[in-house]
Amino acid sequence: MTEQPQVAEKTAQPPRDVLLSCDDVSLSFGNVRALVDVSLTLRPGEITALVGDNGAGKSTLVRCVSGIHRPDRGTITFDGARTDFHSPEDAREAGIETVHQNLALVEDLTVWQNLFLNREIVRRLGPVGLLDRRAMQSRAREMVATLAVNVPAVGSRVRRLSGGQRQAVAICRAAGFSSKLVIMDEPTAALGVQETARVEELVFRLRDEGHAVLIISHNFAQVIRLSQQVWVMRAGRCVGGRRTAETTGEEIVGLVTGAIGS
Amino acid sequence: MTEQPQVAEKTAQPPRDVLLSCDDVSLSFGNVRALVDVSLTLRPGEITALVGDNGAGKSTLVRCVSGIHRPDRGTITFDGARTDFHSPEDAREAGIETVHQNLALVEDLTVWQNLFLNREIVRRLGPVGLLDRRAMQSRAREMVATLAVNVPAVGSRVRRLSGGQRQAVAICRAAGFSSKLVIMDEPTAALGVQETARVEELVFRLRDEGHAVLIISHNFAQVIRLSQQVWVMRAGRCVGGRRTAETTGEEIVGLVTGAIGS
Amino acid sequence: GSGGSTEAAAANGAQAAGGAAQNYAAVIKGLDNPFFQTMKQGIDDQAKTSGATVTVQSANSITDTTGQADKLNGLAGQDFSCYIVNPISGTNLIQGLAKLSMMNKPVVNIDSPVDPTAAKSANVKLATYVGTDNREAGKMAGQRMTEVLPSGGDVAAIGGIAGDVTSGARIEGFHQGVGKNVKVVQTVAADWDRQTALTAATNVLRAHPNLAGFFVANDDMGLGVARAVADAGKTGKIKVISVDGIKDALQAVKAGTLEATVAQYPYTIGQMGVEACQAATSGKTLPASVAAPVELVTRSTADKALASTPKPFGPYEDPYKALTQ
Amino acid sequence: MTNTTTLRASGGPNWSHRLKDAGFWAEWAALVGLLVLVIVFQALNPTFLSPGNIASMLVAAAILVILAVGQTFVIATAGIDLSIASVMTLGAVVFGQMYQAGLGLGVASLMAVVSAGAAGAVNGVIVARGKITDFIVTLGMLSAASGLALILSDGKPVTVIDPLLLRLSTTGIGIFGWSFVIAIVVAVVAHVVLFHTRFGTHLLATGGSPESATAMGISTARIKIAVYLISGLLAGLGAILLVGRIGAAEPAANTAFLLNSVAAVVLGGVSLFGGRGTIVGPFFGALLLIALVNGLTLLGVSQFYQPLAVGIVVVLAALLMRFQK
Amino acid sequence: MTNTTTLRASGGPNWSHRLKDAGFWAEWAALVGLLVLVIVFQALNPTFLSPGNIASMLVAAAILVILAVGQTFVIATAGIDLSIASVMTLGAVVFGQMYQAGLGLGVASLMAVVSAGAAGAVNGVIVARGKITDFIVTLGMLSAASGLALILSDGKPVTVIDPLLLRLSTTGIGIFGWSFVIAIVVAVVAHVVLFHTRFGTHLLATGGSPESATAMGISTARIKIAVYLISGLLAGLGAILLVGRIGAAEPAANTAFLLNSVAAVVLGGVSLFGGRGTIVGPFFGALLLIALVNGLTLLGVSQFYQPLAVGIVVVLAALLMRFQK
Ligand SMILES: Nc1ncnc2c1ncn2[C@@H]1O[C@H](COP(=O)(O)OP(=O)(O)OP(=O)(O)O)[C@@H](O)[C@H]1O
Ligand SMILES: Nc1ncnc2c1ncn2[C@@H]1O[C@H](COP(=O)(O)OP(=O)(O)OP(=O)(O)O)[C@@H](O)[C@H]1O
Ligand SMILES: O[C@@H]1[C@H](O)[C@H](O)CO[C@H]1O
Ligand SMILES: [Mg+2]
Ligand SMILES: [Mg+2]
Repeated sequence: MTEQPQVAEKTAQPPRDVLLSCDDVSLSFGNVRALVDVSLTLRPGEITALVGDNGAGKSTLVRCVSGIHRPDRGTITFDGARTDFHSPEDAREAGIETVHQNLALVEDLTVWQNLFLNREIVRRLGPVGLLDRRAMQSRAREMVATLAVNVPAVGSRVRRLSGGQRQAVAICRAAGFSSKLVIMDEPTAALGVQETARVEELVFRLRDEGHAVLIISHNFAQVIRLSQQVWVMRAGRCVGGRRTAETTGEEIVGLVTGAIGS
Repeated sequence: MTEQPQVAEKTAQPPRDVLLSCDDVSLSFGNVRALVDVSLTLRPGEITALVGDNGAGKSTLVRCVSGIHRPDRGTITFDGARTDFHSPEDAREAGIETVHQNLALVEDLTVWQNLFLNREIVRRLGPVGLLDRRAMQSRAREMVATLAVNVPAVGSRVRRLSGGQRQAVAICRAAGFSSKLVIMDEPTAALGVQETARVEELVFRLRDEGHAVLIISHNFAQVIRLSQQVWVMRAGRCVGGRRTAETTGEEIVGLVTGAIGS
Repeated sequence: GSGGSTEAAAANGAQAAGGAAQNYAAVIKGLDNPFFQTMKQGIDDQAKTSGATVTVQSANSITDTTGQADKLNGLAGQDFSCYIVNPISGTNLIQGLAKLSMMNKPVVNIDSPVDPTAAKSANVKLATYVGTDNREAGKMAGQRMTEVLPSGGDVAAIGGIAGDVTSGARIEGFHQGVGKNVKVVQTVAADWDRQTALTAATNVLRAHPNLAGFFVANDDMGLGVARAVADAGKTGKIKVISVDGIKDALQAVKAGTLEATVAQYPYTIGQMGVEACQAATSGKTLPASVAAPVELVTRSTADKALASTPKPFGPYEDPYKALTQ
Repeated sequence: MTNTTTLRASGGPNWSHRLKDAGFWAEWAALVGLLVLVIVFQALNPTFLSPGNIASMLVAAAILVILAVGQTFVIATAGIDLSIASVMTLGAVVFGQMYQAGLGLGVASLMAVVSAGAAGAVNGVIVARGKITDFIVTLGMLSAASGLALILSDGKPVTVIDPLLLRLSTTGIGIFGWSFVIAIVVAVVAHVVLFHTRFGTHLLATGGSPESATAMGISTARIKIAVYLISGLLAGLGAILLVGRIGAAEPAANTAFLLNSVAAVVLGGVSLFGGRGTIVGPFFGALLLIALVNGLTLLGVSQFYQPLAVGIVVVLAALLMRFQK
Repeated sequence: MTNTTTLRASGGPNWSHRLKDAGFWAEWAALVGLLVLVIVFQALNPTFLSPGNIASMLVAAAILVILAVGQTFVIATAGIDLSIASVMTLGAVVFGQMYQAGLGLGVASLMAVVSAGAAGAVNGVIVARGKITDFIVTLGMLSAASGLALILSDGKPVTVIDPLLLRLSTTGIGIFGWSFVIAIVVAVVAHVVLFHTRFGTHLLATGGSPESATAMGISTARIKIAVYLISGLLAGLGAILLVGRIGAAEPAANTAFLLNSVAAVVLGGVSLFGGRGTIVGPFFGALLLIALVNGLTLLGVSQFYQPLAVGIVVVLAALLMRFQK
């Protein structure tokens, strides 16, 4: 947070260049101060990375932005408007799609049902809307094929999938719907080499199509490869931000571990 | 599988040098042939790596070895004896501890209860054995502190932990009890840089203490760093094995993707 | 003619002479209540003496209105020559009964009456009804209560399941039977269950420490109430009167823990039901309605009642007997 | 309807694979159980499959099928509606009061459905907004609805003899009584809603993983309210059929319907832990329970042995669901 | 006992943190609800807290507490024992038959516990080995056990007047009747087993995540069998107290005990989805349910309004559990 002014200099641009901004966001669970005055910003059309140790508060921050938690204090501004998401539905409406770390898949539904959850394709028959199962299944097949190597049948229940297959489904879901911001919480953690490469391609494609992407990763090589901006969290605080072009893996490790003080 | 003879040459050693050997292990789930004639061996006192794409069958193989699934066909020999584990209990009795990919933690129990699950410390009061909660709690605190950076309270329920914190708990559990073989299914996937380094130290320590370790990882740098032997799976088959010293990251990638044929 | 059913054996010959062995079906109420066990016993015994076979089915519980209807429907499809029904409510068996009437099968209604308006509009024809007037039974209990509490006092009523018709009729009758000095201060529902009645009575005793008596809608609950009174150390001081006349209650009356029970003789009702079937199948014209015996059993008559249980100790009218001869 | 379901299971018409699929067996286990039962009963008593007996079984099953469908919606969200039977009682009593007041069949039916739906909505709102366990809320409603029924009716049944209602419960098309036809329509609509609408998918997601459903922007609270509303409305529909069937609106509890509705759902292969559901399963589960009692009655299994037999057969039928694992 | 529980929750004696902890409130919500109820009732009717009334409430609560403890063990494994009340009935009937046969109190008690335990073990074995849903297995046992009870007793109650048994149910230490003392002992032992033995931890793990428990080498089948056995044995103990309380062994259904036992557990903050459990919660949950009926009767709330009041209060009490979220 003390880092904030320093970064603000670099990112001090007309507000239309800021898609998301968190200001002094705090959240505690009982005694655990998961977020302490976190401030950061995120530009449209860029890939932003968020890094930090286990338990640093990254997922908690993401959950605040995507409407699952409401911060105790602080404000979140998205696309020029101050937001007060009361539910994930609000966030999705506003244009934020999220791949959560715990995946948020419904184990007992099939792959295609999960992919289209709350985004179902419907054929209208007068007042009633009936699911267009066929359309969803075939689109689902296409979506999954772009990411997975051992492609699971879109009709099989998620419960049966391998760790990486689930991850691929969750990523497909977030990427498959037009949104302003796609958040991915450790999307490639469970992925193999080929699948990771495909996800990285996908992330680039999303950016090229004009989406902003926020990616959480423990893989600093990946962070350097993908992102334009890195934010670092430590023990609930945002301890720094760098333009990726102006930093190195070592500096980021230093910020994460606290070797480079804040 | 066709690779098998070739590998067998390299590993053809007196049986006391083989701790675990799988021979033609196969398992199908309905139409999905998850394992097809998988054969591989594992030496005591060594770190063995198992790699392969998502859905290649790695976790399924591990679940066979640790008694969760029973193979449709094939034999598993452990410590000189042919095994036929009917339950994970049998495997744990035989000396196999496993960190499963889905973690196998009980969300509603506390960290210390999970660490000592089915290995509880008990004070005998005549015929009844009462839990020694205090002893377990203090030992749990020590165990967790060795791995985690943002150490969670051992009295908090696992449900509340961050992704990496859970992973650390699962690893502590498997490492904390004397066993002949410790299997870790993607142990560092959710871990931060510092935590990953600590787990790697732990893996080395386990080996130095004479345990065999089987580690599944998508991080080939890590595989090369840690292991003495690598096995590669592709689409349910074991398509090759190499002494780590005699191979490179590129060769392994080739085997995984199928660029280097089997 | 009138007389004890000891003479029933005589009917045997008459029936045998009447033709082929008869095959009847009976549908009675819940099977977890001894009252209906005794009723079944009466049916079975009379069937044996008369050489008929009777298939007896009963509802799962005293509230199982539709289950009972299902059972009647199941039996209605089969070839029985006469049906005996003891409906849980006035109307729950109407559909099955309408079907039987359409097939011109004689139906004998015992214990609880079929609602007459419902029967009429569904074209249900009943060969006869035999049972006791529950309001009348309650009234007898009320009169007895007034006798044993000459200087009056507060009493409470313990009913079956709230809303149950039989229970309602008995309690209503009790209200009519008691004199001016006796005041019903509280009515609670105890679900026809002894344990629940015990708890309810214990609670009522706390609320009304000067309570002088309990009227209880059946004997099973009555025994529970008697136990509550005994636990409070007030046996004899607080008068408990219940309805049914099951054996354990007669013994309790003898022992003095129950003041009295209004005995309704389900055994005899069952017997008379079978007799009515015999008469009906042999083409006799039956009386529209026959009152089954009801007797107030007090300490002085307890021995007699016990000696003849499950049959009445006094004389009673049985017009069917004559018709079967 | 049945075809669509199987196609759903894995998206292709490959029958040999289908037969190896566990989910398939779970869904059809109740039907298999029913068939086994039918074969056994028919072998032991040929009246079992007579048109008349089939017809009366189907009519007897109608109310249970409708309640089981309502219960399925609730259970698929990992809830349970313990109040379903007493809400039906409430609906019946409201019907009775309206009818007695001369408001006619239409208004009475409407009010029965509205009042039962309201009770269901109250359940839903308390569960969803108050965040109280389903079990406790609906247990409270079980009690409250029967209390309301008693208060409204003053504990007394109202005889309802309406020609139209009588036709509804006694006539039909061939062996399909009108009430069973209504039950079929309800089941078909429910199947479409569950598997072919967004609402149905969101319902299953809510049951399977409320956190995930919430994270995907589904309002689980709204889904919860909707399923309890549906359950209440169907209980109201059941109430109309019940009044038609027993010819009266009674405040007495219909406890048997509660356990049977849940049993039908569970026998139909629907997990009490939510997230999975079928309509076909509970439909046949309900028929199985009705056929069981009917068959045992036809066979003349003694009343004391019936509960034992029911218990054993229910467990044996469930053994067929082992395939689910 | 109570102290240990709270210490358990987060491993330290820090009370201010404790009070902010949701789990703490879930566990003690039933006690808070009970206290509120006591204050209200006492304000409205001072007899409520008279020693005599407290004593009779506690005695009335004893059986429910014991059943609720058994039910807690089952529910903590994500199961449910629907047969608990009818297994108690079976135990009571076995007791009655043995006692009537002159085998004495000791043998009769032993056989009651053994037979109920056997029924529980059968539940457990079928659930664990047959892999059938708990709900269906215990629903089957509900039916089968009451059938057995009817067959064994021939549907008739057996009066049991035993001096020792009478003392057990009517005397005690101060306001604590012996049966309540037994219930307390059961609760304390259960608490120790649940929180201070390996079995208890394995039980919670089995309920919370059967896959994880299995992966850790816990035999979930053995745990399941054990909890149903415990539930059966406690139902047997309850049977002895029941016979002592009403002075008879009856084949009555005791349905109220079933729903109340589950309600006590859920009001006590235990989730029906398993994995969490307390004994303190269900203990106070049972007391709350008993106090509620007692208080309403003391206040003279009419029988028709009682169910409504019970329903509302149960939901209000549960509102206290909102803190659980
Ligand atoms: N619901 C909750 N209740 C209590 N504590 C929580 C809860 N959610 C998170 N925490 C705590 O907040 C802290 C931050 O957790 P968070 O999941 O945000 O970490 P993270 O940075 O995403 O870590 P990881 O890299 O391991 O995923 C952790 O100490 C965690 O235990
Ligand atoms: N219980 C199951 N039922 C059906 N299919 C299964 C089951 N378990 C695994 N599979 C299938 O078997 C294949 C192998 O799965 P497995 O989990 O072993 O892969 P993996 O190599 O561990 O992959 P990852 O790296 O993604 O964890 C996958 O296609 C998966 O969908
Ligand atoms: O007459 C019977 C008995 O009294 C029984 O105890 C309850 O139901 C009534 O119909
Ligand atoms: Mg995280
Ligand atoms: Mg895996």
